Amino acid sequence: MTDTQVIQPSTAETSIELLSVQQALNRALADELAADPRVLIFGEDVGTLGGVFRVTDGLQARFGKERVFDTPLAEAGILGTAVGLAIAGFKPVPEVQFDGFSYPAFDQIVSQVARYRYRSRGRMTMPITLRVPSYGGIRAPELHGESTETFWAHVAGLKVVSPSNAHDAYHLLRAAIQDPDPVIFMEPKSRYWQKSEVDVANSGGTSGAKIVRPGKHLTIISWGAMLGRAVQAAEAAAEDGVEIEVVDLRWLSPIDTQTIVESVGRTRRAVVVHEAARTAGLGAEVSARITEHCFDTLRAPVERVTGYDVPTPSGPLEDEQIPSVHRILLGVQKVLEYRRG
Amino acid sequence: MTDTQVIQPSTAETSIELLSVQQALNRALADELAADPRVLIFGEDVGTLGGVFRVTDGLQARFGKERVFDTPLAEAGILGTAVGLAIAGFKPVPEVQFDGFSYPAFDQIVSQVARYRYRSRGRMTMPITLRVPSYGGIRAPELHGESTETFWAHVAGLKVVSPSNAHDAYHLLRAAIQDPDPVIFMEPKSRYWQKSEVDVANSGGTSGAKIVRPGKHLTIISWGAMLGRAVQAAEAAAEDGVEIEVVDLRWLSPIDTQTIVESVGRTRRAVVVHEAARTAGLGAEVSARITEHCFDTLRAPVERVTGYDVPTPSGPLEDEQIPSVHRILLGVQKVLEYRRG
Amino acid sequence: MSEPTRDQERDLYRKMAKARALDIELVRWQRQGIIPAFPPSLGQEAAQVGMAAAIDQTRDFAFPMYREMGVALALDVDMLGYLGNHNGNWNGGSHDPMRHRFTPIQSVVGSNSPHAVGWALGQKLDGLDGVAVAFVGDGGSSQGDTHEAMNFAGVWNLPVVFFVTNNQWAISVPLSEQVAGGSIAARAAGYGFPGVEVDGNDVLAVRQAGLDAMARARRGEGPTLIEAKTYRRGPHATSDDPGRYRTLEEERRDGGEDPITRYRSSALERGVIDEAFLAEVDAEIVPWLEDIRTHLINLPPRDGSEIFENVYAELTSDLVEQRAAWSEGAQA
Amino acid sequence: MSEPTRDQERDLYRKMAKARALDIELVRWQRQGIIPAFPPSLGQEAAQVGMAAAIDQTRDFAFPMYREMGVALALDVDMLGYLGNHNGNWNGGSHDPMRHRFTPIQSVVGSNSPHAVGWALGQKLDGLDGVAVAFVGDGGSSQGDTHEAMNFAGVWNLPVVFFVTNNQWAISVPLSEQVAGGSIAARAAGYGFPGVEVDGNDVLAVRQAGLDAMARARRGEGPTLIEAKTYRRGPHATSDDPGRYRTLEEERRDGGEDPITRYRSSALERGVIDEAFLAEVDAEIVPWLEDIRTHLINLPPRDGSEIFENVYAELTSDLVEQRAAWSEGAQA
Ligand SMILES: Cc1ncc(C[n+]2csc(CCOP(=O)(O)OP(=O)(O)O)c2C)c(N)n1
Ligand SMILES: Cc1ncc(C[n+]2csc(CCOP(=O)(O)OP(=O)(O)O)c2C)c(N)n1
Ligand SMILES: [Mg+2]
Ligand SMILES: [Mg+2]
Repeated sequence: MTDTQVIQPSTAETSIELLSVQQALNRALADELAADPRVLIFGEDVGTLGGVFRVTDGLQARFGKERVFDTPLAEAGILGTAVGLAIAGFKPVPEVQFDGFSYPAFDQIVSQVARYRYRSRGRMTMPITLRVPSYGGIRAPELHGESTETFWAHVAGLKVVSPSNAHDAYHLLRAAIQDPDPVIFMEPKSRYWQKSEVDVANSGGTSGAKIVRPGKHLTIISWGAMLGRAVQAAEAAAEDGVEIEVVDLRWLSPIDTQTIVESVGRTRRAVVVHEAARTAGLGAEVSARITEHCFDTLRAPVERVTGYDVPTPSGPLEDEQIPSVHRILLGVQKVLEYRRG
Repeated sequence: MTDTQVIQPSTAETSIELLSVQQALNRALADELAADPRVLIFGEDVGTLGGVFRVTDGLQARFGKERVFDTPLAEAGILGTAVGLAIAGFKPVPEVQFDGFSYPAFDQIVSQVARYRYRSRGRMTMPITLRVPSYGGIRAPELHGESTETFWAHVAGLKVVSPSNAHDAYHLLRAAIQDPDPVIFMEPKSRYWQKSEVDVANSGGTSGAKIVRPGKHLTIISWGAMLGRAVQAAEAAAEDGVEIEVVDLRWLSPIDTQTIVESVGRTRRAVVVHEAARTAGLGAEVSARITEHCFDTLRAPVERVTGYDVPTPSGPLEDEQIPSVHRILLGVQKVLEYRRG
Repeated sequence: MSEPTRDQERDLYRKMAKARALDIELVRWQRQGIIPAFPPSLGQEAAQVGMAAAIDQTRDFAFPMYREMGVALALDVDMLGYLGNHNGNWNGGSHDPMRHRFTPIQSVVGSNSPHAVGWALGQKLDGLDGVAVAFVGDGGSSQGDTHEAMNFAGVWNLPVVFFVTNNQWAISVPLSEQVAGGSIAARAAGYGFPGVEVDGNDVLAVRQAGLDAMARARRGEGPTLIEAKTYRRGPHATSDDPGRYRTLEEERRDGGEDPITRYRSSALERGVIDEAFLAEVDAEIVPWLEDIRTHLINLPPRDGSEIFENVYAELTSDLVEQRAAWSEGAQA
Repeated sequence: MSEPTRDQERDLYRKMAKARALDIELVRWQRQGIIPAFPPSLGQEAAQVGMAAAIDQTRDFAFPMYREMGVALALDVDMLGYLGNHNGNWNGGSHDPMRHRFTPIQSVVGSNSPHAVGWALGQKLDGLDGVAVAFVGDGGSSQGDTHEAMNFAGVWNLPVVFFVTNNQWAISVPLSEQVAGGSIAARAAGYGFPGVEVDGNDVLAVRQAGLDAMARARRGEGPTLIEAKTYRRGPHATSDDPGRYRTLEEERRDGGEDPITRYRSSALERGVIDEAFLAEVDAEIVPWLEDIRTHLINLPPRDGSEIFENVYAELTSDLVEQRAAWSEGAQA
């Protein structure tokens, strides 16, 4: 449903490279700017500075101040500008500097970006990709470590995607920019500097979820920065002979129910892992969907390993909030040990 | 957890009166203004006009322009003003005119109102009650019929409450204003003119959920404007000998898991009904909680009867989105007919 | 100064008269249950038709709020489509906003100005000479979005005209409780661009202020804020009862002279129009209104399945499922 | 004019010198890994200490952003508590904001001004004469919240001083790309209250502008916007690399004379301070810094269970459960 043909990047000689998530995102932006003259990048400090995380590094120098530019400090203004540019036929790729600063733009995102296609009966489309450095993990101050996915996933008209590694960072960002609908692109900021192999020429598919590790005893569903910990938990469990399948959800809206349900249909047990607060977190939706589809096969209730219902703590206290490998394993254990009463 | 002593209103002679929801709310505001000199009411058109739904009718005349006043047209400013007033020791009761106009204030609500107690380590508290005329049902224009509960329920630090009838409208509003924490008070605007009995002297308890109709075959959980339809569905089912228990959730955050779980523990089947979009709606949370607690006893997966994942339609098309009694009954039937495969 | 020709003046009059007649009819139709609600423009015709006359639909783009019926009419926007907003047929109206260069009606006060700014930036980037016109109310001037938009427009020196209809009221809140300092035009200086106050009940003055601002923007000299001072003579919307917050006497005192009567006298006096022309306009209006009425009444209700369309470019699999469930549930 | 006494002048100097010394130390401590990050106030000492001198903590209330270390210091805010924000001990700082009349540090640019407005409204309603001081940056002036706050303050004629520290930069974005029209002070006229531009590197001038604005507000004459023009001589924060967006030469050119050197010369010349006093201040600073350093290093880490406290007045039953789960999970 979110499948998109990714244009072959002109730079690909040898197709596999070792890139950090930040480099992969930067490359994706550069390749999109090069491929489509209507793509524009803007936001606070994305121009001369290249972004506080250097994701837009060098892009202004290469593509000029008309394609990559700084804005005044006003997130609603940035998103509203994106709406106007979309009406004028551009493909805006705005950035908000940190997750928490999407909140001042909430109205423009929810009431305008998400609805303009609907309101105009398809005549004014919003091919906007909002880049949001997301999640905790860098012990930043308040509102610099928010997991905002629930807010967007609940809003019809928006798509939401979040890569967990450099390869997906590259391909999902390109897919998001090429998508005719508005996409909230949640970047796992704690993974920006983590390198892994990127095959720029072959996306391997950008739609839906991806099984990143096969297993037969239990399925963990996670995304973004938490995916890595889910895999670590699976590796630890493997030492005890427990084979966990790990699903990288990737698209948080629309959710690829089919992949999840097929996996849990096989493993009969599921744990969903996210950083966001538990109540009304996206884990609840994943849990509800699994139960709706796999009620008969499930051997235990879907377990949610999530952040607690507290404001995202900052500094070292952040570590208490973000699910650790240990907490994921406790959740796994609980599900494995579950016996009908 | 949300229990609060309601001060006996001075006006109660005979204690039971027939009031509309709008009258009950108006009475609650008047009684709180009278009982506590620190209570202030403000927002767009709440003063001279008495609110577009007349909920604040007559209050400015009675309590003066210093206690009940109009603001300029700026929701972030209104909520930010509430924060400052709370710091100055007031109990602000701001209004946003319609649900969708809470979005421009999203940042102030989520980043400020919800977190000031936490940020200040309990030294600056936010006894703010934000009144939000909510939900659809009046075929209003776009953004005048939003069901915003997921957004607030996901935010730690906020409480969320929504009455379904005049009696609760009176007592829950008073409880919200007296609550030391910020409360989002979601008023069922389509029920404003619906009259029912209000016992102003006896709340019957303002904390948690309430079983409004006992039954043994299935539990429907709902709230706000949808509660009435849930009851209608239960009445219709009763004609076929199906006894449905209806739980009015009332407090959407924190959720009264105990009442829900006890009920479903008995009935073994559950349907959750809300107007909001399905994905990441509060129904997912209710469904996940029920499954977590009642996995063994549940005879069918929890069914969600909700709005579709589309922008809330306006005008007559709204009727397509809001769960009808018929749709609720289809959900009930699905659950009753469910057989393990 | 670009003096209007006689034909242009006649056109201004015709459009004001039609806007007035339709406005009055719409309120009547609301009372008759033909449409559920309507926000009248009564008294704002000079401001609306005057500004519309400055817009060149071959290149400019209008970003209205919800009380710009006279602008839509003057810009020849498909009125049945436009009124679809008010009769509940389609929120925002079902006119083609790209063809008419007039966006769907906006219901979030303040949120349209940043859109105008973005569109104007697009013009600049594309080397085109279109100008964006954002319609703002006195109430709308209080919103943060309006400020952000004006600041962006100033920093980037964009071709935007912020046309502020100061009709003295935002529902029940008067200007004095809305606008600090009392002048919205005065805000422009703080952003480094001109703020022009114009008598919003003088159609020629509005048109001239509009033309000047549009020309300035087209020359690349940046934004202008026009504050057209007028008066909301009717209720905020058909559901509103102004008697709760202002007296009839105040309305008479503050409303001033009717902008249409005023223009008619002046145009008659100057010989631009005559009684024959007035009779011709009157004769034209009657069947035109009847035509709109008939079409409005006969507008078929939309099929419920339309709620699933245009949420995304393609139906998601969730929506495919939900549409199927809807069609089951719709058999009530 | 209220000429400062000799003691007051000495106090201004002492505070600027201490703010400078602490600021430099904090950057050093960040390099040493004692604190994770810090946004230096280098060069903004005159603006910060000057304005603080106008605040009467028995009745006023300060609403800072995150770069007001010198204000906190000058207002005798518990510095260890304040710095708790920057060493990751507690976001916002763990000083008592009610006792010090200085809110927790704010990390959402623009959101503090409406709080100042609300508090000021409270003063007016209570018949008190306190004044709220909102600290705003040049970047912060672009935010919608700042506009809404100024408009509210103007409409209600509230005792608020908007103290705008125009340090020419918002991270990498210079004033010319941030502030349409170039003057933030000029915005005030649009709200009908005075906008005062002051040399933010002249501590006496800032103090005087502050005193005037506070007195005016206290007399019930309403808000003032003060734009203190200064320069962010350091990086945005310790993680920032200004070399990516401005040259050292530009920094030298635009930074102007160091506000502390400048004040020292003038005060020496006027005989307000002498070398003995300077030596005394220097001597005072060394152990004071050492004391802060020792305490900062020895600050015990917070117990993880604190994340559950103060979310609500009382723990909800969900949080009781979650805290129990946390304490199980914490045994990693
Ligand atoms: C963000 C937002 N808040 C509140 C409303 C409710 N509302 C609709 S119109 C209106 C008054 C608008 O006044 P003004 O901008 O002066 O325009 P006018 O109605 O006078 O044309 C209000 C408060 C809204 N539509 N949007
Ligand atoms: C709403 C919001 N958007 C973005 C940021 C990220 N950010 C932090 S400081 C800053 C620049 C602020 O500039 P200014 O207001 O001039 O204050 P200064 O840093 O110069 O003291 C930005 C963009 C933020 N904290 N809040
Ligand atoms: Mg108005
Ligand atoms: Mg600055």
